[in-house]
Amino acid sequence: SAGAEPVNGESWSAPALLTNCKSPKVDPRGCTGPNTPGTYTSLNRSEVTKPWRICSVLPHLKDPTWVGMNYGQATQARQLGVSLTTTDAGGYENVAQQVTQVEDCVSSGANAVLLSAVSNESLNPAIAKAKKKGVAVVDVGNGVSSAEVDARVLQDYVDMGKMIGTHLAALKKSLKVALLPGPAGAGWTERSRKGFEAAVAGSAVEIVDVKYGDTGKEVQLKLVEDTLSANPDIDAIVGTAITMEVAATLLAEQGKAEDIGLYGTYVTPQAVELIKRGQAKCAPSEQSSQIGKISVDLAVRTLERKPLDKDIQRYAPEPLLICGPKEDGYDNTAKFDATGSFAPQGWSPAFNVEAGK
Amino acid sequence: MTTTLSPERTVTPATARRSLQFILTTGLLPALLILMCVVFAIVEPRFVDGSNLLNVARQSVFLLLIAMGQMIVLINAQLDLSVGATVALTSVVVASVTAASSGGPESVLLGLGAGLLLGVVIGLVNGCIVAFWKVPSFMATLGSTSVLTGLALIISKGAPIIGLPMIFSDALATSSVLGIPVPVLLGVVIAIGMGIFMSRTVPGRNMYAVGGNRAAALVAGINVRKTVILAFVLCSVLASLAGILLTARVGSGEASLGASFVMLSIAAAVLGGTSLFGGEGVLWRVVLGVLFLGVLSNGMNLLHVSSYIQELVIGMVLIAAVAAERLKRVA
Amino acid sequence: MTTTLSPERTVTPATARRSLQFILTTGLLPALLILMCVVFAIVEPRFVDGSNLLNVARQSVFLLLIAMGQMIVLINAQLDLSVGATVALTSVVVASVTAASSGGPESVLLGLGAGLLLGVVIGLVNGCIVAFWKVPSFMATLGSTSVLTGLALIISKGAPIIGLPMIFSDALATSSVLGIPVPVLLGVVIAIGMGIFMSRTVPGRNMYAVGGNRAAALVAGINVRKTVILAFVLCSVLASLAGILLTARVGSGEASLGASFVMLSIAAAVLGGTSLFGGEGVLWRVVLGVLFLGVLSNGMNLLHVSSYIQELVIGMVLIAAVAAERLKRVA
Amino acid sequence: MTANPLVAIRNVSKKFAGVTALSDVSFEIKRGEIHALMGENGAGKSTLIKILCGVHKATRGSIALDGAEIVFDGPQDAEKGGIRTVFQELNIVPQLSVAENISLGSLPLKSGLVDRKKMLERAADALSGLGADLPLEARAGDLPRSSQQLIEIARALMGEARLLILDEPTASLGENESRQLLSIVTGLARRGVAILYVTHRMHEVEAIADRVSVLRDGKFIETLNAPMDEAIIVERMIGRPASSLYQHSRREPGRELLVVSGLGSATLRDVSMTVRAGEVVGVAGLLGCGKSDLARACFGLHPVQDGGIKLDGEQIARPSPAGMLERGLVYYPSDRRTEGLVLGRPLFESMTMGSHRPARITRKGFLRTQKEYELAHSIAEELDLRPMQLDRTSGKFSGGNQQKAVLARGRMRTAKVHLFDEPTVGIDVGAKADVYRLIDNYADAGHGVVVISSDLTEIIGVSDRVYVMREGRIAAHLTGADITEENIARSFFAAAPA
Ligand SMILES: Nc1ncnc2c1ncn2[C@@H]1O[C@H](COP(=O)(O)OP(=O)(O)OP(=O)(O)O)[C@@H](O)[C@H]1O
Ligand SMILES: Nc1ncnc2c1ncn2[C@@H]1O[C@H](COP(=O)(O)OP(=O)(O)OP(=O)(O)O)[C@@H](O)[C@H]1O
Ligand SMILES: [Mg+2]
Ligand SMILES: [Mg+2]
Repeated sequence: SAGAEPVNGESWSAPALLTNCKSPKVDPRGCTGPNTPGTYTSLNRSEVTKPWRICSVLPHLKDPTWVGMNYGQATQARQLGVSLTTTDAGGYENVAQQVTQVEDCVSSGANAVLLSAVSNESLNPAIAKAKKKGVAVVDVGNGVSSAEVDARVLQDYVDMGKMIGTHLAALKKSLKVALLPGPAGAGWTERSRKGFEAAVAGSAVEIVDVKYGDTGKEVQLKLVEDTLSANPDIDAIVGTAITMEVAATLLAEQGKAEDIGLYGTYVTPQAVELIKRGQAKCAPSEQSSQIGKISVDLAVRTLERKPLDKDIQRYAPEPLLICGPKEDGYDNTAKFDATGSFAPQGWSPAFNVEAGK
Repeated sequence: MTTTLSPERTVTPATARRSLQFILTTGLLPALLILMCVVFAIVEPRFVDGSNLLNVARQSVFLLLIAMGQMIVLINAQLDLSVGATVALTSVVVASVTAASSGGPESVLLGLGAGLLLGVVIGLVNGCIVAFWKVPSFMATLGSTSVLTGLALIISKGAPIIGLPMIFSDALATSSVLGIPVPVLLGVVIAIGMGIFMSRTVPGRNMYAVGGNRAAALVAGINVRKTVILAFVLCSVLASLAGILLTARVGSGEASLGASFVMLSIAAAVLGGTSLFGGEGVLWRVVLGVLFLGVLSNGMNLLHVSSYIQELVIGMVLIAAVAAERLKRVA
Repeated sequence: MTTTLSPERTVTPATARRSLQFILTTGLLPALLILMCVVFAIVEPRFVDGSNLLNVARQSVFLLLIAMGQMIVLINAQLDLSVGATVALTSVVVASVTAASSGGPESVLLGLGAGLLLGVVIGLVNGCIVAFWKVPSFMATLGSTSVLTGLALIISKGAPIIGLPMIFSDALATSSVLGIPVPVLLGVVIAIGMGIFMSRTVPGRNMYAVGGNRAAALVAGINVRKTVILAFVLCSVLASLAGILLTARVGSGEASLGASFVMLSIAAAVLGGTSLFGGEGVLWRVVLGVLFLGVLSNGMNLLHVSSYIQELVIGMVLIAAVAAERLKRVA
Repeated sequence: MTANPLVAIRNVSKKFAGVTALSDVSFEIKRGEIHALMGENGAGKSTLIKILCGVHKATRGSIALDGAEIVFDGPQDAEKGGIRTVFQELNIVPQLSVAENISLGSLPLKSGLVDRKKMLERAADALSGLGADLPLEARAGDLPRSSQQLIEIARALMGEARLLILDEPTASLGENESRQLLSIVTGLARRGVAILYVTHRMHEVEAIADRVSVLRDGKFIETLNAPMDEAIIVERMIGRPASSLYQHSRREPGRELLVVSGLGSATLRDVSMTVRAGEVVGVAGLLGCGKSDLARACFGLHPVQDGGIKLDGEQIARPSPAGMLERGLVYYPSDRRTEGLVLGRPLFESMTMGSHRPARITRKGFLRTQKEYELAHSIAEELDLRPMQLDRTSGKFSGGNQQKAVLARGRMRTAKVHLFDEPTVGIDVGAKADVYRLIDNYADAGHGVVVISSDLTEIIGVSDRVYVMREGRIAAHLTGADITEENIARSFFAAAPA
């Protein structure tokens, strides 16, 4: 497939945030809490004793975040010579479908499940069942509240929301902000809202409007237009990456590009491009393809019983706040390495990586 | 006449004729289903594993319940687009209620009661809007989908509702009787009950009359409104039951549960020979329709078919299966 | 007779009677729409801002195009659930084609051509499945939705397709003629054209006959298949056009574009008095239906109504509006 | 008979939006009498019946049953009151079996469940009482209209009725079934059941009615006692003395316009027929003999396996309705509601449907709506269609007037051959004469006309030649003086003369 990395089976290392889920300061449900910066080091292919069979269960494969995740997972599976099959639920509304896919995966004889759950809670029984059958489960990308998972690799969207919120609060300017966090009722939407609200609480940033809506572009387009009509005096819009994409054109069209700053709760390649061009200001990258790589490696580590660190159950690639030239003094776009976040141009999702190739 | 001469020769055409006969009278669906199972079993032996088959059964129960309800409504020449939202609201309400309960065995009953009661209320509202206000059911239930979703979001505040007592999931999702999981058992019992209801009781038969020719039913003295309302109530109650079982299965209340069942339930019912225009539909064929969709998706997952291709295949199979049925009927 | 005596007295009942007359003959929708606009304008003066009104118009064009197509199909007693997937596939294809083009003015034509051609093909396929294979359109287009979505995902590989030439967006989204944005202008022109087509041409009139009584149309010598296929082609082409304009507006090709239009387009058409059972529907009322939905949602957004509540309100308004129309007709 | 009548209709009026269907109608129905209700198309007969059985509510006036004023909330209330009705429009559920249709609304029960055995027995009994033999488990929708009519009658005859209302029950029945029905009706009346009977067939009225009430333009005219004079009834109905019903001018038949040879299909066996220019060819036969299918085969609505169809010298390989109309063959369907009209659209649209181009009401591809309406209007005037508000939806017109709109079809285009399938179903005597005049005029103009009918007097009245069909075959071919009721009836049953 286009853009696949060379397979050499060598170990690699990358900066990461590590969390001990059993530490008293950490909430064991979902393992959220303080973390320490460190490094994640991958296995070497020679350390892998079996052609392990791993399933990845994704919410969908319709946007760059999850395609990037697939890219990272497929790449690392090839590096380690394990088999990886990917299924997706087709959207966040398909909870039952995802439960089914986890079960299908277990009954197909997999050794481990990489679970990117569509819901924080709803996969817990399926996880319990998989664990009972002796299948390793790694919580990837979205987070589940079950304490039974063997390991976690994720950027909590609370942290993502918090990251952009903290940044805004740190500007120490009084800002009127409209928040467009994403589809109503989706776990990640509510979590990024929660993080953002917590971060700006007590600061000079005021949230004047919150509007939910699907991440379909036509929906966000309408939402931003109405938000602008409803709040002509806002200073910033904080929204999904799709919000940023549609809002940049709209603001330019309405001649408000100078007055209203655009911020995101996550990024897509297009959103990064907008930040680079100065049409948007800042947004955090969760580094999804990096998450993908670590998740496969962690699963194999679990199966091989070679933990990186017995005390650390949760790893996250160091999240990045990408800011562009428009945000005076914060421009870091030159340093941004997109390969940690997205699949290379032209990458087709790999649904089936066979072992030993 | 020639049987004594060469048994092999005559047996074959007779069998062939009989199986052709079977296909022509009972429809292609059973034949297609069997064919598909055989193909999957050959290509991927794990498909016929006991545990996998049990999986398919367990997964199909929710769709089965909802598709049965949908069938009943379709037979009345109506449509219920709100089954998905009913599942969602039921999930949220049942989770809220049981989470606030003592957690003892009565919380199972409490949850069941609250969920089914909700189903009755939703069905009554849908049914009355259709029967009294004469709003076409497509629009009525499109509207109520929106209302129910709004309610589910307001109650849950967009977050999953946790804290269901363990006993709730144990009783309604994980426990099994004689090796058969409780939800599957429930599904089978209800399917049999509904089959009898639709084919052998007066309200059931009246539904066929109302859906087949409303005016005729009216002048024959059938209470058309009551019949239609009853159909919506049955459908919503079945959807609520699916919502309860799903909630037990996923262990939390979710406002996003169920949306995918709307189109699937209609597809399964129509695949099972139910007419979209009313008056026609048999329960056991809807069961086959549900199994067909369940097996197709399970098999493709086992064969690691890419989800993009799965979309494509499901669409084509849906069209082809219905077309084959139609063309057969014409021939 | 009494006019000279007390003008106020007689004018009032006359006006009242005339406006009642207007409501009774043209339906409640125009009255409701005006009422809603007045209320919004009073509560939130920003609503009547020129820029906001232009907003509403611009947002509504996409739905308008699709709802017009849906109306045409509904008049034929069919339904097109694949309009959303058509928008998505068109978006992906048009973006791929234009991104690979030179970027000169001809790329606009290339994109338009490719998109509309795709619409024709999709419509032909849908229409032929319905007309020749006799698959009910609900199932046929449910299936083709799945197929088209699969194709869009396969082509786009799950990522947006970028690199559209600037001129494409400039020409089809941002430019305006006499202060009216090009998409709005296009929408108005097409609405007028479709209005004439449906009411004043033979194929248009035939659609009402086919939808009203298919057997009678056949006996009267109307080519029923051709008529139905034409309806699907028109619907898909309009959806494709909406897809092209949306792609120009958002500046990239997206496989997730358009899903929200399926139910909305049906709701708008029915709100505008189109019958779900065929044979009834007038274009200008569908325009009102679209504006109604557009104004309702825009107004609530301006009033900062929470999205949860918005869901609830839209559902209730949908049911109430259709019910009011029905009850009025009965009275 | 007791002092107060079974039903007393007092000053009943009914207004629909735009039309007054009944104004101030009063008359009485006694126990055990056969009371015929007569009137032109649109006179208000069906409306009155629908009020009697609770489908419509009267705008004014009252109805007393057994001296007590009644208000029905729906047909089920009327049924409880012992009023059974067979409506003019068929009311069967096509998807259900014959037996279930007969028991519709009163399924027999055994321990809470439907008793299928009893249901079948009941249906068999009810049908054999009518002398009909229908497959009890067949889908009712697959049967021809006449069988469906029998199902409805069987349903109404089941159970205890005090008042039996029959709205043109014989309109789509053959001679045999009609006769059977009439004798059942007389039997019921003798047992004390009151019968309200609507028909446009004079001889039926003469045969069975004790009294006749006449409506004209929604007004009650008079109740006449038996014995009755046909001329007087007709005069009361149409408000002027009746003219002669059948016109039959002498013509010389010209070239062969339609030649059907050796047609074979699921229901037809080696059927050959010739229709020449300027002649009217009648096709008679019992219910289900295939006479309709013959016409439908010529028009491309009924698939054929063997044989050929030649229209004006041209061999037609695969007939289709559009193609046959184009070539000048017009088929007038027998069931106006299912195949004739678009009930939810304005009536004029149903009249011009499919004929916009041949009727020259298009210009450069656009419809000239004004001209379209004028054309429809002028043809409607010729046919005396009432009311003349052609932009009302088709469904709101009375049965007979709907039929006239279907017959307008041949005037919209240049035609050579006309196939009329039961052209006067539900048409009143006055209008019947108009239809026969229309048919005769076509023949005079050198067109070929085929009239398919279950009404023998009609066949004899209009035809130059007659084909009699039996079980899908041509059983007899009669010309000139041979066209008599006895000859035709004999061919219904006997083997065809060699
Ligand atoms: N539902 C309706 N809405 C409006 N007008 C109606 C309706 N039903 C009947 N009418 C009108 O009422 C009048 C009487 O109709 P009705 O059907 O009672 O006539 P009829 O005597 O039964 O005629 P026919 O012999 O043709 O059946 C007609 O002018 C008809 O157009
Ligand atoms: N009593 C019946 N039972 C079953 N099938 C019947 C019956 N009567 C007619 N048919 C079927 O109807 C078809 C012939 O119908 P067709 O309409 O041509 O007859 P018809 O002579 O016009 O009768 P009708 O007087 O009912 O219009 C055949 O398929 C025949 O099998
Ligand atoms: Mg009548
Ligand atoms: Mg006939």
